[in-house]
Amino acid sequence: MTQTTEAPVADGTGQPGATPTRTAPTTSTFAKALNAALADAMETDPAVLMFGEDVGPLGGVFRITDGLTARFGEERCFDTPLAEAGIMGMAVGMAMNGMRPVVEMQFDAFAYPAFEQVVSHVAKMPNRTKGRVRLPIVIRIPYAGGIGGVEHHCDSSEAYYAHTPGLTVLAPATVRDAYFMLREAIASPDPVVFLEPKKLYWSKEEVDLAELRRTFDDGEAPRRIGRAVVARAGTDATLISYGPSVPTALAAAAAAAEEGRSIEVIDLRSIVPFDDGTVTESVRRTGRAVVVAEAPGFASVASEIVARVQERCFHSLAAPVLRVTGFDIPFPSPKLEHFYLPSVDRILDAVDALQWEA
Amino acid sequence: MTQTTEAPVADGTGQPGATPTRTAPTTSTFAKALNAALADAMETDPAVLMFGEDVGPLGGVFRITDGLTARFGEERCFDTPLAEAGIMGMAVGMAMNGMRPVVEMQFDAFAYPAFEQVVSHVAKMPNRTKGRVRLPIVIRIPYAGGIGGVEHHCDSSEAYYAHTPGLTVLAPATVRDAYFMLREAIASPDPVVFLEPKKLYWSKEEVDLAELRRTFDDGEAPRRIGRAVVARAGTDATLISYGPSVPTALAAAAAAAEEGRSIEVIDLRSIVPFDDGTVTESVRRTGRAVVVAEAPGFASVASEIVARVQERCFHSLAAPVLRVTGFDIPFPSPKLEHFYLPSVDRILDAVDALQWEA
Amino acid sequence: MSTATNEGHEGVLDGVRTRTADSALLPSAQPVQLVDPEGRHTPDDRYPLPSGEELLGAYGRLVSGRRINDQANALVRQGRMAVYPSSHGQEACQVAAAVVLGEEDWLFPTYRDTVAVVTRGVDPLEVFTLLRGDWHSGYDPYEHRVATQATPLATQLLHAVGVAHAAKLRGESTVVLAMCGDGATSEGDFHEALNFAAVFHVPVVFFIQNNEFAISVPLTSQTVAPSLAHKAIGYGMPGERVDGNDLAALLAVLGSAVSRARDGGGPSLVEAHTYRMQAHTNADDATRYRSADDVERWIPKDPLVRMRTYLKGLDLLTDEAETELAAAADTIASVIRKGLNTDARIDPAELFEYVYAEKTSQLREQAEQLREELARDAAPADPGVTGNTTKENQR
Amino acid sequence: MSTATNEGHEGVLDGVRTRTADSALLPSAQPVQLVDPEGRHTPDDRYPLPSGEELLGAYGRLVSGRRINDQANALVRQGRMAVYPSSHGQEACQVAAAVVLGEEDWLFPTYRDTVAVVTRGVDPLEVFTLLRGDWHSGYDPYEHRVATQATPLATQLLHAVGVAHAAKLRGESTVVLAMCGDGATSEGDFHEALNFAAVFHVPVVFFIQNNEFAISVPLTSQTVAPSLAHKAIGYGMPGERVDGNDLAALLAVLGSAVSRARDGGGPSLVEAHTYRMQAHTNADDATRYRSADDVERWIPKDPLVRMRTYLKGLDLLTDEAETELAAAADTIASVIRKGLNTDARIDPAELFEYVYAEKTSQLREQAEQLREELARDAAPADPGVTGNTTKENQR
Ligand SMILES: Cc1ncc(C[n+]2csc(CCOP(=O)(O)OP(=O)(O)O)c2C)c(N)n1
Ligand SMILES: Cc1ncc(C[n+]2csc(CCOP(=O)(O)OP(=O)(O)O)c2C)c(N)n1
Ligand SMILES: [Mg+2]
Ligand SMILES: [Mg+2]
Repeated sequence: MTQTTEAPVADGTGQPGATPTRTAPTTSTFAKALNAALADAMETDPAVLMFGEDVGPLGGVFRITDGLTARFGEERCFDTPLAEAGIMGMAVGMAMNGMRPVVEMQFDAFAYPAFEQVVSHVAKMPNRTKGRVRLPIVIRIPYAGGIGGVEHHCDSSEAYYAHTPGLTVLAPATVRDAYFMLREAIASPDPVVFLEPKKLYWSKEEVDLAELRRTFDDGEAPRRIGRAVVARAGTDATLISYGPSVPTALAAAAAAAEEGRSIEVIDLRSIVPFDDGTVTESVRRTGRAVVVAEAPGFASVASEIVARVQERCFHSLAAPVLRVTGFDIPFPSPKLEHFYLPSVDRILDAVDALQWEA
Repeated sequence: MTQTTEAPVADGTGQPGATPTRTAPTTSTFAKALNAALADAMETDPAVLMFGEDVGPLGGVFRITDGLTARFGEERCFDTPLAEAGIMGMAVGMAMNGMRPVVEMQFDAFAYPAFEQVVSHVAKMPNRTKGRVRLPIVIRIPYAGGIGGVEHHCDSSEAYYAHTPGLTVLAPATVRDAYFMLREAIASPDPVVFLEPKKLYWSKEEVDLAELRRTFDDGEAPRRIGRAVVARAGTDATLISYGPSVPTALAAAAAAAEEGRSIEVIDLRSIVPFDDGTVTESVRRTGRAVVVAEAPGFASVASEIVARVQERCFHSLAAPVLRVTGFDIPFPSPKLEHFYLPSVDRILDAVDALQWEA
Repeated sequence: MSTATNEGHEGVLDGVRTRTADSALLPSAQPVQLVDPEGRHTPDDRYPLPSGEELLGAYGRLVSGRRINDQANALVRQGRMAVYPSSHGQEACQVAAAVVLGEEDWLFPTYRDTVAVVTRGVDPLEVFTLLRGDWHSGYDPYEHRVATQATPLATQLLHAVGVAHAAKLRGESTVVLAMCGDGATSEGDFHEALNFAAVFHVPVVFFIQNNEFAISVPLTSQTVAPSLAHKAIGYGMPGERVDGNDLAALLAVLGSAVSRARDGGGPSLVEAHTYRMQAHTNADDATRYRSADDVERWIPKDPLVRMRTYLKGLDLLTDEAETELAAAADTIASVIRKGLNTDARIDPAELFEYVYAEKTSQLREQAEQLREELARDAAPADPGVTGNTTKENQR
Repeated sequence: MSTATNEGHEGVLDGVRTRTADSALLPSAQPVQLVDPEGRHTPDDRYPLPSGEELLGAYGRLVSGRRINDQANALVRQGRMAVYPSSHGQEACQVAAAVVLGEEDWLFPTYRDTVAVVTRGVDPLEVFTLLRGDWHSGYDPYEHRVATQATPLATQLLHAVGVAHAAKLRGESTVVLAMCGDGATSEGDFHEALNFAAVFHVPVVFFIQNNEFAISVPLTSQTVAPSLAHKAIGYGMPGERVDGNDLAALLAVLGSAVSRARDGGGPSLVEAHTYRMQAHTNADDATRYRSADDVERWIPKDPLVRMRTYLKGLDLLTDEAETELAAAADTIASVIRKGLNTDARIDPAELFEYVYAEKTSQLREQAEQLREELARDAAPADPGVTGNTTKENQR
């Protein structure tokens, strides 16, 4: 069983033997960490290319590619014509021919035109060719809601990708993970759908990006693909979450603590591969679980987690595994999204429903 | 709670009062029933149109539209240029403007180019316009495996649609349901993804298609959208299935019966809306359940069924709800597909694993 | 299937194509212009100048259109609206697209085409429902035959083809005008829409507003074709280019394309050369990808100034008329301002109402869950607490 | 970005386009032909006739190609292969597509292009791995620089652009030839691929085999354009048309397109006019949508007969040479026959091997489940029962 309970500072920072003259950690946003990860990967490996819509001089509508064209030239980071299947299909060919393309789909719903390329080629080509053709492509998708975006700008589309064998599907929730996971995604031999929770772009952490880089380049960063992490330890119930819902789950756990309930929060980070070990160990211990995710619940990643947990922890469960997800409706308009999104209250309601008296 | 345990012959045939001079039931294939449903719908309502690739003079690669162009003219059943997004997008416009288009996507994987139109418009337009624009579109998809088809011709793509709010997702498993459900789909004000299990196209039943038509036109056919059916009654465990997996589930139940186990089989028919009533009633009664479906299991419709069943039947369950699904791999080549598809043996293994000694 | 037989074109199977036929489908070497930036009539054999009355009427819409853009920008600055993709500088295209259509026709606009939508008669407050974040679309598409403003690029062009196709099958004389930007022409749906329209020979006018940018991406990174209108021949339909800041030329060219379509002549493609004078939306920072000089070069080509000069020069536009037009624009602006200063009531229960014609049992349960949550939140836990309280402080 | 600057084309922004530039991108009025159906040289200013040696070499490939098609059809009839989309009648296109390329180049074929793939050097038995149902693709794409045979229409054209783009960025002289059918030109991916290739000015030759049908759908329902090659100008690349049953013309036109691409001239589009002489695949019933007469009209245009007549007429093809070519074709056919008469061993464990570079824990569990099932099935429950028994009779 995979146990990944690394402390938040365990990435080579603060270890004995670190040079005492190291500069103090500074603050970075999630967006800046992604930008640094791209820049560091491009510097490390000339095969890494970045392209998509508005990722060149503009630096992307979220500025994740800011400065890359200026620094690496317009052959390494460039704008394409406005066509997502085109971007994805060209990435397939580039990956076939020695490159490691990172592409940006401008928003979640604007990745759909590329769906055939993703499902029929990106996901299947390695298997089709018995591994002779590997496609080290990273598909970056600014995703999910919570930013007051209009229709088509807030879809949580992870289920479409997670259901498609051959894709690795990642969703970081912390600044540190944003950096390490994007580096790991770019280094992966497999195609990765890299989901960037838009509402976390401006979240901040105390991290020294230069230090993160050193840690990654030295191979000291623990693997994150396929590894969940216990974001908060607890004993009474487990919240299982990923990406944009992790902060909400943590807030709910904090609120529950004030009421005397000790809630563990698991940040999956990696949706595919899935870390059954960490999840199962926690739920067997706590005996209760709630899955929290923003996407509509029906036939979703949340459904999968519930299914797996009850398959593997059935006899430890004191109550059914519950879900707090988006409703089975199209993502609402900005003024209504707060009714839709998983909230602290809704999570606490679900925790309350875990048959504590039984 | 919705109870739908209609006997297989309950669609107005064999009822007291039926004219004694009625011709005896004849045999029809699944394919022929679909063809008849299309023809009858087109005859009944001039707004019904059929179009897609090769659906005109050829009658479709599976001949489901055989004879429709000859009978209704090339303005009512016609070939389009070879472009699935085009077909779907044109259908949206036609539905906006008074038509009831039925489109055929030639094979499951060839519906992916239309994914953006389906997710961003077909599913969302009615909600976007507060119901002012309804899109009575039927998207017919010959789907799933078991026919020795090459890559891209055997995908079970229902999860993509079932996860998308706004779509009705149907998968008939019997000749009779094929007829009634397609008629109901065409009559529905909502867009319907109509999944036709390819391997069942040549399956046969004793039915009189003229009689089915009369039953439907007279409004005597019980509603099937949102209604599951108990395909075989049993007491010890429930198999929950739909579309191509129903015959396999029934065969497994028959085999189990020989060993003295009474297995109930539910044919969902309607994936969205989902008939919680029928499923929950059965599992509460039997205390054990296995979900059988051909698609890869991860984040699938099968996951959803497991999640719902354990949420709603937790205290009745003697064992975790298990799944027999496709593996999480791309659909295999013809000579390997039998290792992939849910089989009687695999279902019986799962039933065996339902902790009968506990 | 009633596929098109393009006059002057033999079947390609014979392998006999003449250059004459090609030139009938290729656009003119220069965009059609009828009034130059100095406000002078520049005659064109093929397109008569619209009448003074027509021009004056359309000019009035231009004045209001500009005012709508200005007012919307102001409301965004004031935080009354989240975002606005302005058509400042493109108002001649906006107005022409709307006024060339008859009542039985359909308009398919994009997110940038608010002025066209309002010019067609849609209540501006209903249009702004989207941009103030109340609902995805606020007007009834059937009322004025205006489709929802499309966001996923080029997708609406196919819907336009479908609407036209349905009308044609019923023998109606409806024409559909479908708008898109230069960037959208790169999408697969653009290609499929033009091809479907041509093969089914349906009455659609595809109208590209080439404003030289797709957010930050200039036209030169979008295509290296001689022009966007040159794409038309690849579908067997005529392509035409027009000065997109010349209201007169736009009315003439689009009007003729609409007539052609109505008369059974099939679809055509019109590319208007114009310029996006402001950032993509207020959220965009255009200084990152273009210089102020680039923008300034287009100031003298402003569509309003040009038409005003022309009309003034011929005494078609009097001072009183100008005052009236300004007053009319003021009225629209004030209606918008007032409308957006009151919050529309939005009922969260509506979230579940329209997903299906009839709620599924799943949605009934979910609607009920939300209703209960809201009822509980509304019922104060203790007398001092009301309203949108969180659970934590309730208990 | 290193976008293309198309010689002879000024930027479209200036609005100055000349008809001269247009004609450089438009295809010729008639498809290029160098040898007519009667086997006579029909000179064309622009394209010199390939040398006798070249033609003879390619003719040999033609003979083998026809034989491969025949042999594959026979194997399908015998049930050794599930399905075969034959290129019978299109072999000149197949051969030319392969022989115009150098070793460093890439070929992107479709399901119908087996003969091209084999002509390029891929082991026919590896090619048939797909059609006999053993695995999705049986050859190593890197060995001969031949991509997998694409099924989802037009998708491969974008991959071709990517391969070319990567090569260009590394300064390599690789050219990519990407094939598709007439039907595939209607897909959005066709449009996006041509546009990307043109904008990035990459060395791709897009080669359409217009065989007049997409399964049952004739070209006239696919497009009403003057020709498919007319689509090129919409992307700013040259389009050319060629007699698809004339091996000489194909070698000349494709060869020149490849040279142009290699010399930095950018992408181009070549449409070959040919005909699908047989049904779409053996599973298809072509009598439902076309008459025997239609097909017969193309018999006199057969690419083999024509080239044979030409070569014989000039004494380039001797009787001995013909015997040798026939023997070579026999050899290939017999290799194929023998190879397909032995069942290849397929290990179901491989199902899990290549989905990811390293199996996920989920796939490890699933592989283990299947392994256990198979082990149990293999272990006889009672001495009399072996092999692929079902669970029921095991217990
Ligand atoms: C399918 C899709 N991809 C990406 C986007 C994001 N996007 C919105 S507007 C825009 C630029 C469009 O440019 P253009 O078509 O020229 O229209 P303009 O904004 O200039 O009016 C982009 C990339 C989108 N809306 N839809
Ligand atoms: C995206 C997609 N849609 C549909 C199909 C099914 N299909 C396979 S071949 C074919 C016809 C293709 O015609 P064309 O491009 O002319 O090639 P040809 O078969 O004539 O060589 C169709 C519709 C497919 N393979 N891919
Ligand atoms: Mg633009
Ligand atoms: Mg063809």
